[in-house]
Amino acid sequence: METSFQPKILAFLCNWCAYAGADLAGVSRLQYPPNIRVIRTMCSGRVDPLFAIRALKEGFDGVFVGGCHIGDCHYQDGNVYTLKRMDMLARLLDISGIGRKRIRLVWASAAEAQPYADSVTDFTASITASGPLDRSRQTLALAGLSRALATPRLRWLVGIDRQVTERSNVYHEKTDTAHFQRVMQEAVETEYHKAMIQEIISQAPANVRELAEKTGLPVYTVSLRLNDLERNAQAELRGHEGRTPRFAAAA
Amino acid sequence: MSDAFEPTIIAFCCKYCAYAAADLAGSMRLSYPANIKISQVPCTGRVDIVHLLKAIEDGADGVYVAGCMEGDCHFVSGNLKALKRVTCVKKTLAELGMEPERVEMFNLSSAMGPRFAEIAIEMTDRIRKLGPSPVRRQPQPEAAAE
Amino acid sequence: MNLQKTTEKTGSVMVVGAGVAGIQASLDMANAGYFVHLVDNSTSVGGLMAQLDKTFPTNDCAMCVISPFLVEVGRHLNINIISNSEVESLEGQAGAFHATVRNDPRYIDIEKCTACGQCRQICPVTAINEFDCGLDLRKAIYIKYPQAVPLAYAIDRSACIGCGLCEKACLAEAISYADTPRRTVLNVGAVILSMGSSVYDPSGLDTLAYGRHPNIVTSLEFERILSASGPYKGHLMRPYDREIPEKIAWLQCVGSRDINRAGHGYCSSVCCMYAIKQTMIAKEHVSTPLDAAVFYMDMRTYGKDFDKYYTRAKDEKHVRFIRSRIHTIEPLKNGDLNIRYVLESGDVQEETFNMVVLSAGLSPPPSAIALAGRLGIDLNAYHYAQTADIRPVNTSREGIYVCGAFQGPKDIPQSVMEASAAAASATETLADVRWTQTKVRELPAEVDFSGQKPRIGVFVCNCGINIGGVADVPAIREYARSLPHVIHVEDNLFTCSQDTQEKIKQVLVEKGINRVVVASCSPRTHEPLFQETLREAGLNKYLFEMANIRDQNTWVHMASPAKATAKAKDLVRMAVAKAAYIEPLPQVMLDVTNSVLVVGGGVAGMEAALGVARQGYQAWLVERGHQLGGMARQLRSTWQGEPVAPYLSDLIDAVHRHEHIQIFMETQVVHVTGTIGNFTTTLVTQDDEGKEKSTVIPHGAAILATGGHEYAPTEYQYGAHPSVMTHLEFDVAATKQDNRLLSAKLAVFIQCVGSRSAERPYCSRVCCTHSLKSALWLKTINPDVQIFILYRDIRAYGFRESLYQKAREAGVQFIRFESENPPVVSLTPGDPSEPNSSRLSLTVTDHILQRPIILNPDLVVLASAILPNENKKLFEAFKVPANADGFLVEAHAKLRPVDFASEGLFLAGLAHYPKTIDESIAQAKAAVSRTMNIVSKTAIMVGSVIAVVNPERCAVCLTCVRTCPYGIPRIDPEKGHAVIAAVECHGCGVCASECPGKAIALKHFTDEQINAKTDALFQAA
Amino acid sequence: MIVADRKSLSEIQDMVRDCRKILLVGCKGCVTVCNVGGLKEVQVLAATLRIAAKIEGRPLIVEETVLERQCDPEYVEMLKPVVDNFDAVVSMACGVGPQFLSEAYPQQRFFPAVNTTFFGGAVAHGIWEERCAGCGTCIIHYFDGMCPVARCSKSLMNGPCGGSDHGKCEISRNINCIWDMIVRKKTEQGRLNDLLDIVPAKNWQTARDGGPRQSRREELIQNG
Repeated sequence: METSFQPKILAFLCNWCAYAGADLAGVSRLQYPPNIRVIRTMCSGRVDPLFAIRALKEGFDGVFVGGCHIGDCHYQDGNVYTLKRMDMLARLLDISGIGRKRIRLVWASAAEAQPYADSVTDFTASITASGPLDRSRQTLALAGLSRALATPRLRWLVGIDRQVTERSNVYHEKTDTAHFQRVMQEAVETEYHKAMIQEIISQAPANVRELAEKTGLPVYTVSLRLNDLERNAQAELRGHEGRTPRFAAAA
Repeated sequence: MSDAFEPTIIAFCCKYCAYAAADLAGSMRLSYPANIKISQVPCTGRVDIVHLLKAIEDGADGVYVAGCMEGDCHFVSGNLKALKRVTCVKKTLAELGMEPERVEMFNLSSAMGPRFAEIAIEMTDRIRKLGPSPVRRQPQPEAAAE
Repeated sequence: MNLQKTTEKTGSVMVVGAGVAGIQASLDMANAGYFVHLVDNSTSVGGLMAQLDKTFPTNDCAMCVISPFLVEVGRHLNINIISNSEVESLEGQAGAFHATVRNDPRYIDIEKCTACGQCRQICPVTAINEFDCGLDLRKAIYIKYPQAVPLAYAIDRSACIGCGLCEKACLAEAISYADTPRRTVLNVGAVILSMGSSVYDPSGLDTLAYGRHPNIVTSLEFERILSASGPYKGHLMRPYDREIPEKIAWLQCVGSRDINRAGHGYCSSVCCMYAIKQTMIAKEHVSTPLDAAVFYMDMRTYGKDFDKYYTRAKDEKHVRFIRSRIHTIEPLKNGDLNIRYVLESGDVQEETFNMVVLSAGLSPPPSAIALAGRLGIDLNAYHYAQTADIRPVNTSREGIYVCGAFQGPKDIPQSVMEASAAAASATETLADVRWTQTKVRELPAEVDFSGQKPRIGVFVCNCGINIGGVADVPAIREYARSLPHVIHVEDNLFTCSQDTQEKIKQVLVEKGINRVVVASCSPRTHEPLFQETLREAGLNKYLFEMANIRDQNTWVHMASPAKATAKAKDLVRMAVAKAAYIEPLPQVMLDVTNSVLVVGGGVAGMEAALGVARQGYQAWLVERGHQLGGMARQLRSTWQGEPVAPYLSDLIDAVHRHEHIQIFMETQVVHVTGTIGNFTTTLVTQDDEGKEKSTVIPHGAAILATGGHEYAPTEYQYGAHPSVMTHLEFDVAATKQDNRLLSAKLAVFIQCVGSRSAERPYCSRVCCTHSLKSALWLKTINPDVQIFILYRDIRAYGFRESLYQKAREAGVQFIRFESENPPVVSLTPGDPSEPNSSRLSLTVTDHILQRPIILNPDLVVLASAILPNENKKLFEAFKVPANADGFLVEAHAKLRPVDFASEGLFLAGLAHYPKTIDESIAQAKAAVSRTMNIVSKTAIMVGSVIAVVNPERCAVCLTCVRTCPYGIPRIDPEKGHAVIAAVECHGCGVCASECPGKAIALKHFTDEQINAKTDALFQAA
Repeated sequence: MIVADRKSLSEIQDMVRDCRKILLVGCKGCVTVCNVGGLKEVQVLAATLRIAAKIEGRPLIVEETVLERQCDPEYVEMLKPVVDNFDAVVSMACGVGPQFLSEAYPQQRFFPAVNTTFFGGAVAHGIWEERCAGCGTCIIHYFDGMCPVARCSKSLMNGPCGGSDHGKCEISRNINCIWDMIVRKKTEQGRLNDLLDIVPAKNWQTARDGGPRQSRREELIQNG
């Protein structure tokens, strides 16, 4: 089995640390599996979680992100934002059932050739063990993830995290981390659920039970999320089948 | 759809219910066709047969009166009188060979924002199907224009 | 605010709790010369009523009836709404209290916020929407509901993460994160508590499974589901899967009449009626058939027109009413709910429903209980404010009054009545400082533009990005410039902001603008504000017209900016066209006669007269009989056991002694003329020799308290046997320690004698309570007496339920009978030689045994109906309507329960509907409060949007006389044309539209003006 | 009051079909009171005619005015400055109106827009009933204030015919048998015997049957 499956892994490496580390690994002739393909970014902070979902959609089985150690970022704290974003992405992947194991974030300095090579080896082994990503069964999940990750709400929340929890919120105090995490978790869940529902109803109107079946969500959760969509004019009641209302994307 | 006929419809709405419902439709960010233009009246009882005919004469493709629910008129019974007048104008339109459905009476409460939008959609659809008012359809001779 | 503490009496008052009762109390006092601080711990006023979809028994839309009140209270110069605030302490004494109020931060400047909602759209944090009872979510920045007053957002600090996004979105710069709690000391002369009720949370009742399944909802949740502005936009769906339910069950008495599980021994008074309402409205909401079943113990439809409503639901709408006790609710997999219940007969039944509504009872809000503790007022066993029946709105602390559901569970009209009563009571001792704290707006004289051509200024609003972000505002502005008579145009970021208002004022004066058009939001919310600006610039406020290009344009055509721009131009063109025809409408001052005529010398009439007199105004009290006291003369005690006789004699004494009261005994009203503020009434008094003397009384208002009487039964051997008596006769006998009562071994009370019949299809409201009270009294004087109460439903509403409970504990036996199968009382002849020796025998079918029971009572007490007194001529003289049962008809069943539709006339007591003595007193005091809105003023302003007659065109055809819904127009025989009293006209315009000679114009909505708008719309470029 | 009904639209349209400019003249007298020919009805008819013309694409100007009464020459005189500006004048007064108008302006054409129906009054708003036939010799005093001439289908004066059916006239269920009412009232008042007196045959010369009528009051007639 291991021999037959050769995973495809896409890596985003920051110019100043991880990429340089990878170069050093080469110079040092360190050996690691050949499944990885690297895209160089100036900072790991440039890596939008949407890039990762796109990679998974397009045929990669795993996404590897490498940046400088915390505190060593060439752009002061770009990598801290990466950390927050990757954390959000991991939560979303868990909720979607794809699982956080499909992504990995690694800090590697320009000098850390061996740790870099080890991480790649380890990640490749892990993805190989997980097997290929079954895209045909994950179409809805991947579409939902793209939609959710594009929402201003998630993008704003992930961006503001450090400001309000570490520095100062608008009330000149620090927002309680647990509170923020609760808000974040709720946002991640509801935005993903809504994204899947939107994805379905943008194609054809559907009723609550159909939506529950397709999304795998509990019936009542679908009802609640639809409510949210309706309130924001993203979904609307469009006719009935007997006593069952159908919902469609708002015109 | 882009070349579809866009009717102009005037809606006489009472201040207490229909006009308030239209505002609520706004607060709820409901969407309805822009063909509807509202003229506010204190009570639909103020809407005279003359006002309805005036709109038709001016070329309205559709006219409707929207007041409180029956029995709930802020002024006791103005909406019932309005209904009778609308019915009378419908008869006149029929005599003129025009579709009586171009004129209508609706009742709704101030909390019925969604219903307001529904009525606007319903009326616009109805008039679209009927086509432009025959008053506008004919090239208007000079002498008739005042 | 005056922060200095004083010990002198002050003419300011404080109302705590801004639900419908608090609003009514505030308006009454502010309109009668007091400055009102209206404190509420919520972000907006409106209370529970704002959450309701419809109201019983008229099925009126709740928001429609309350929102004019919200707007009025929001804009009142003498009402200071202090939202988001708690009263922390109250020092001082009646007349000179010092209230410390903590104002919690809202983080939004109410003055600056335009409620555009931009912040809500982008806020990333959600929270439970309490207004929708958690069926829905809201954002951390929110407004309770679209019609809220103050119309401003608030930040829910407990949810907010402090990200600052809303500040970035708020172009009005209304957000202020630096907001902190503030404490203010208010000097007030009196305090009214109207904190209302919260709805019982059934989570604790395990067997009902509430909280375990989304298709089990409380009645308030269901109310939101029905509401067009609720979570499902008024489409009836069940929460779980949004299916339209086919079968819904309502479960009554959830958290009411339940000591064991809920700890609430009382009846919540409103649930039976709201459940019936919900069944009917639910059926109206769906096009498919809906089976509605109500599971109940007693159907308590005891109010005016309630029984008819119940009958309609049963007979016409086919609602099933199932007398039963609920065992359990069991949720099924598909979202349905299985109900197990026990019938009266003891049979256990099961039935499956798609949805279950729990008719949750009322309970005092914890915050209200805490406040009562801080204020040091007594609460009853159920934590409601304790009051005495003869002083129904006084709390235990002098100067603090209570009204509404915090005094006891009650419906809206009763709350509104008490609110007015509390207003009257609170201000009684402050009469000498009336008008001392109120503000008057100083305004420049109005500029006379007569003869000038229209010079129109058009102000287009961007409303942040609410308008400008969709429609092309500069294009609209430039378009306006091209319209006839327009001499000035401009657009502003926020036309309603304080600085823009100042700018507009300057421009109006500089450019000599004489008509103003504002194209912005809705006149419903903003017209008064702009009109004020006009007035401050010396323009009459009617020289104003609005184009609603936000609520009715950019908000609903967001996806089509080009169409929205075009439509905005249409709307502006229409507004400008009308503006060219609008004219100033000057208001005229009319002097007011500062006295009140009270008709009827019973408790309600005397309380009313005394109330007026204590407010410092003359009262004329007219009684057609030869003694004061009315029905109360026969009553022994109030339901709480307060003796009536001493109260009544004190009251009669006070009425006689008060210098401001003149009593006319054996006097009838024969003729009434005039209108609000100035009536003239002719009285005819019969003197001892039977000679008639007439007196002419001028008065500013009148209160009709013409009372009622007991029905004289024709059934149950009444009159044929001395031991068959009515319940009032029982009271009289009890007072006399009559032996028929003292020696009784078996007493039977029969309920609904003459009530709830085909002839009198109403419930007499007081009889159940009265029989329970009488039975308990009988038990105390003779513990061995065996008592049966034969009833149809026991209607011991509110705390009166405790009497029912005590009666059961005391061993009183209850047998229910159906109206079709009433008890039969017969006489068994006794010794023919002895009079009155015949014996009573009674047969009734027992509801549990389903078998007839024969009793041989030695006392039968008939709970006979209350009938209104016959007063046809009097009602005709005042032109006030009575319903089919003969009771007077109020202006609005919900919010104007003591007013007549004709301005200046009020009603109180049994003439309105059967009621207990505490309710009569409250209504009388309420009527006093309502009259104070008139007679406390030296003059009233009349004019504005009213109908006026052009005598030249009038053909005296009577069309206006016949079609006015209020009967205002009349033909003046001297002038030879129709006249419409400006002071009475309601301004609907029906007459103007009906007049065959076009002789009547409704000001501000003339044919010319309406047609100008229509013409303008269709002469599109 | 004289009661009238508006003619059907098509009938009025037929009269003015060849006109390009017409004047509608209402009357402030009886026809305003019975809601058929006052200013409002003038406006309604004018708008309706204009709409009809627009639908047909035909030029038509309709102007609107109301006279105090159309049955007095002085008021009719007020049309003088404008009357010749029109192709025709449509009167919304009773039948008297167009005639006074055409007598005053022989050069102009006048059309009636209403059908004059009877002398009567409003029994309720919107419902008018006939009460008087204008027979010229009033005999109501025999019948306690009820006129069999106007209100009996057959104008019988000595009791009902066989068509009186439970208080209704056989002509229509909507018509009360006036004789039934007369008998009831006489019975209630205990004066049924009055009806034993035969009412003699009526002199119909004073009615229309005697030819067109004129009423003269010598003391009012101006000599000068």
